Amino acid sequence: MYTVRIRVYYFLAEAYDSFRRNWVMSFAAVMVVFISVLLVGSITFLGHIVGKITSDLENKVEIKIFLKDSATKEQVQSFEAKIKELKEVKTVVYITKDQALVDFKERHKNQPELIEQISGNPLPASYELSLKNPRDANKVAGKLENLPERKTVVEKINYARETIQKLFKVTGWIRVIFLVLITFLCFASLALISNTIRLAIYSRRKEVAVMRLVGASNWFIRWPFLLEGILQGLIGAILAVLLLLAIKAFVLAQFQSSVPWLPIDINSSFYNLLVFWLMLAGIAIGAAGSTIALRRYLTT
Amino acid sequence: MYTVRIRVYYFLAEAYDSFRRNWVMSFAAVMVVFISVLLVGSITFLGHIVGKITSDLENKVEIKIFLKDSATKEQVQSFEAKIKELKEVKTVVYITKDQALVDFKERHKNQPELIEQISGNPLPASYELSLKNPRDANKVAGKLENLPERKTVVEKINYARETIQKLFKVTGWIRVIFLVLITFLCFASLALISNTIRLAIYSRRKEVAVMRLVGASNWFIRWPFLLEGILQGLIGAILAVLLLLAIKAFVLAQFQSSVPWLPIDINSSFYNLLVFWLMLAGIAIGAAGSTIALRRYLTT
Amino acid sequence: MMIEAKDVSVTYKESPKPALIDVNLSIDKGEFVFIVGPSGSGKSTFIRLLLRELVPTKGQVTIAGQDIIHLRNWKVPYLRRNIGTVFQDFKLLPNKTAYENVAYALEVINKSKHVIATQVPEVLKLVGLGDKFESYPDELSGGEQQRVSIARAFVNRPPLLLADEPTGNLDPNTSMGIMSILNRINKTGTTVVIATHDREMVDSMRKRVVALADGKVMRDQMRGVYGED
Amino acid sequence: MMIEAKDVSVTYKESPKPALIDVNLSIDKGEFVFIVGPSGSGKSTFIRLLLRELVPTKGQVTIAGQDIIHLRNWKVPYLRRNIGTVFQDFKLLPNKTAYENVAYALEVINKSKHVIATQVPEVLKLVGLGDKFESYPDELSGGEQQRVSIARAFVNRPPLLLADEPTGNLDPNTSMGIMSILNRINKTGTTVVIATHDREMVDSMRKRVVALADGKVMRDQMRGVYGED
Ligand SMILES: Nc1ncnc2c1ncn2[C@@H]1O[C@H](COP(=O)(O)OP(=O)(O)OP(=O)(O)O)[C@@H](O)[C@H]1O
Ligand SMILES: Nc1ncnc2c1ncn2[C@@H]1O[C@H](COP(=O)(O)OP(=O)(O)OP(=O)(O)O)[C@@H](O)[C@H]1O
Ligand SMILES: [Mg+2]
Ligand SMILES: [Mg+2]
Repeated sequence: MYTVRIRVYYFLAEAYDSFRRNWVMSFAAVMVVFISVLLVGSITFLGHIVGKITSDLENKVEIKIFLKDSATKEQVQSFEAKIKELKEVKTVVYITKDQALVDFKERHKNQPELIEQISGNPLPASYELSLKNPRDANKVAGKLENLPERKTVVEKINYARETIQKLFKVTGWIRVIFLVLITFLCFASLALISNTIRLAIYSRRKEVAVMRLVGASNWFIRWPFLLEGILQGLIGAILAVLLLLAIKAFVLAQFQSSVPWLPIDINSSFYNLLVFWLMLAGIAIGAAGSTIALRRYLTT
Repeated sequence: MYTVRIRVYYFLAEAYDSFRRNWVMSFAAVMVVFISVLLVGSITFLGHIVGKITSDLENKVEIKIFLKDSATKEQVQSFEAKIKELKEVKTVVYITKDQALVDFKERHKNQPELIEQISGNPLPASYELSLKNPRDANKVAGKLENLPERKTVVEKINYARETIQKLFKVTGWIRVIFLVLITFLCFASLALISNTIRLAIYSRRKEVAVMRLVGASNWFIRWPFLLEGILQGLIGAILAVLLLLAIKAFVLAQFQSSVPWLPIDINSSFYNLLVFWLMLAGIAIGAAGSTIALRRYLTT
Repeated sequence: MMIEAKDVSVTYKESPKPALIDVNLSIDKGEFVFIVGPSGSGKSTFIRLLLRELVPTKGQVTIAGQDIIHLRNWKVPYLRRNIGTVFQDFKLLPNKTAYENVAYALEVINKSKHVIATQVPEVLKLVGLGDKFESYPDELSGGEQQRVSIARAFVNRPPLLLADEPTGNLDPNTSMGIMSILNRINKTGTTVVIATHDREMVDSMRKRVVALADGKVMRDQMRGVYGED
Repeated sequence: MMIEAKDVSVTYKESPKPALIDVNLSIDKGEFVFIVGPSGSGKSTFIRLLLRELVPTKGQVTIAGQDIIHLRNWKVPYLRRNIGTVFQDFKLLPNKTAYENVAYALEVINKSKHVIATQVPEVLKLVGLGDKFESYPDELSGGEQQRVSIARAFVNRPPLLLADEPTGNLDPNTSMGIMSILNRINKTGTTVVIATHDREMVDSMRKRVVALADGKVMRDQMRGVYGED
């Protein structure tokens, strides 16, 4: 136990020394991790916000059911019970004939002649359904068409099939783009970081060879490099995370107050999770990068 | 002249040799330039497309002028001449009372009771103005309000003040975000590339010192490094540009055919300009990076 | 037998000419052997062979009865910990001070801090570097670097000491000092193998001399001299 | 006067002790001078001073009448092109072959391809490396690297030749060969300054000997010897 503890301390000291003495390379590694984590982090931020906005948009999708004036109260009630039973449906709002008229007048208030012409209330009552998953609009519409009340109660079922399809195509593409961007950035970061570490270790390959020649085992050589890599990764990631925190606190807040009707906030749990993963990634990449880069200089 | 040509050839040969013999570093530099240019290029692509889509959206902004039924033909004609004179206005479309009715019926085809009720044509004729710069909507609306015909010809001037403001806030933010992203990526790329070059030259500092010691002048040392940097930058940029071309040809085409109503195309002139700048940037960064990195090892 | 080389040939893959050709050599435990020969005759190659820095194209090498050619990769460090080596080009770690360079040889064999703190200064003083503990290799003169390399080679009292041109950068006085240290170490039972050009030294010590030329053993003489001009 | 050093002191900033103290030395055009002294006495420091690899803390150095201490940075290469130097640690370019390393000294002074293609092989053969043109430094033995460094130093026939321990890695025969080459070069008018430990060589040549110890000039003797043990 005692010797093990001494070793750990020795390796840490070696790693720290090396970090300090090979300052040019340490700086390069820290900077690359910093930039990479910052890039991935901020695109993830952006992707998260865009995701929120798009689902917000998607949630605006609804199905409107116009009722026949001839439907009796009982028919309507039993119909309402049935649509409330549909598992895809999130909310059901009933709009009376009167409310429909009020809405119509509000919408057409620029055309007073038109409104004047209306006598009585020609507008039907209706239900507005919002769905748990807006993508189910087609399915729900189909189910509604097949209800027995279709003939007796329902005048027309209305949902913006085309608009919805357009919307989903667009939001789908946005998601794909962000996924591709994030994946690409992750790979690019990996490549950049491993690149830098490989370069740093390449320029120290003679040193590694000397260590081998004076009897250092591979692990004895590897540990300080590993810890140094971890240190570099950690510092880079911490710097990036701090900057992300600043972005979240200042830029996003500013942004949000400028467009209050958009859901731009990044909730803390997501932020914490992201921070956790970014730090982990920084550390892991630093450690793995140095180990892998070292491997080819650890023969003979 | 003769000696100069020999020198150029010699420096090129040296640069190429060095590129080949320091393969690890050349590869690293090429890769960093490749990734950087690819990142900047694809975000610029994306920004360009998003820019197009947003201006497309913005161009949907229009001002609608409903005319009084009581206005005489001459009054309307002189009014039309005046609005066509406004320099902010791009297009003016006249919608007759008949057309308005047809449109109305189409819009309300779900409510046959409502349409049945309409007798004659209660809908006014109108003008739809689109603007050169949709941000001028407020100003144009103001001008229209102040026209002498406001009382005689115009029933109501309609434009979605709130929606427009929202839209502009959102598109404004999108532009800002892309600008920030591109700027950030440019700086990050610069930092990454100069970082890598610095690292590569750092590991060859002893070589540089030896060159100095055997009487090589600074420029004699610098030229091959400079040309090597240019070579690395050029190769990295070419690879990235080729990949961007592939993205444009395959991914964007696919994308476009999936959402044909969005203007996703990247026109060739923009692409060519981008390619030009990216190549130039690759070369410039390679050259500048190696010169700057070399500077501190070119003393004594 | 400490070292046993049988029919050893080495050909570097970058070079058509073999660097060692059918070398047969046995060195007993506790012997003191000079390897001499003109520049490029294969002395360093032989030393690197014993360190298993390279494997021969042909033949067999054993150290202390152990076949070092078919040694597993991970066992190589354990071999090397029993061999102290002075390299012709010193091979110091550039980011470590003289003290740390010597200490490193003890750290790899897991010596305690206390042992390191007593042995390293002692050995450095022995080679005349009492005032250079904190200097980095590029702050040392050529001879000083060579002495750091020598100090590192015997700080852990290995049973086998290899030295490649250990006095090439040292003046005659310092050389004699180093030689007498190596001699003393040899007296305590350590096998010492020295590749050298230093005629004065070889002639004055009258130890076993193995002469190489063009990769072949030309002469193997007990109590020998450097040889004819 | 080729070299004139007046009251020169050098103190490295990493080290408290000065490496050279009040050195006064004049070397005439065409002289052949050995600088001797124990390890760490300041020989390499003196050579580096003449190359303007470092500037003295105090004092004045002129080479061929030119004050080299207040030399503008961009003029330093021109100074060095007139000085051929053999470095103690060779200082070869690792990514160039033996041939290219030697050729580099001609390329920096803008020699034509033709001149390079005739002089480089000639010089390499002269130092006995006729079969090593295409070898990279780490494919050469210590002595072979040293000889490449020697070949590079005089390939452009400089008026001043500095050599720091040029035979440290060479056997006596090769050393004598190199020495006779240097002697021949000296006969053609080149000033030669050699820092060395090679007693045999110094004693046999009977040239001017400057002895340093602890950074001071202890002895300056025409037709001198290496000195007492
Ligand atoms: N870069 C440096 N920084 C600090 N001290 C140095 C540096 N270079 C040399 N020294 C010190 O200056 C003194 C003289 O060094 P120098 O290299 O001139 O000795 P030398 O006579 O060439 O020795 P050797 O024969 O061993 O090569 C030595 O004590 C050395 O430790
Ligand atoms: N890595 C290598 N690749 C190719 N050839 C090599 C390599 N190392 C050495 N050689 C060649 O092998 C031969 C023997 O080299 P070695 O280093 O053993 O000589 P040496 O006896 O130590 O010479 P010196 O006294 O000059 O150090 C030389 O001709 C040399 O050029
Ligand atoms: Mg050798
Ligand atoms: Mg010296």
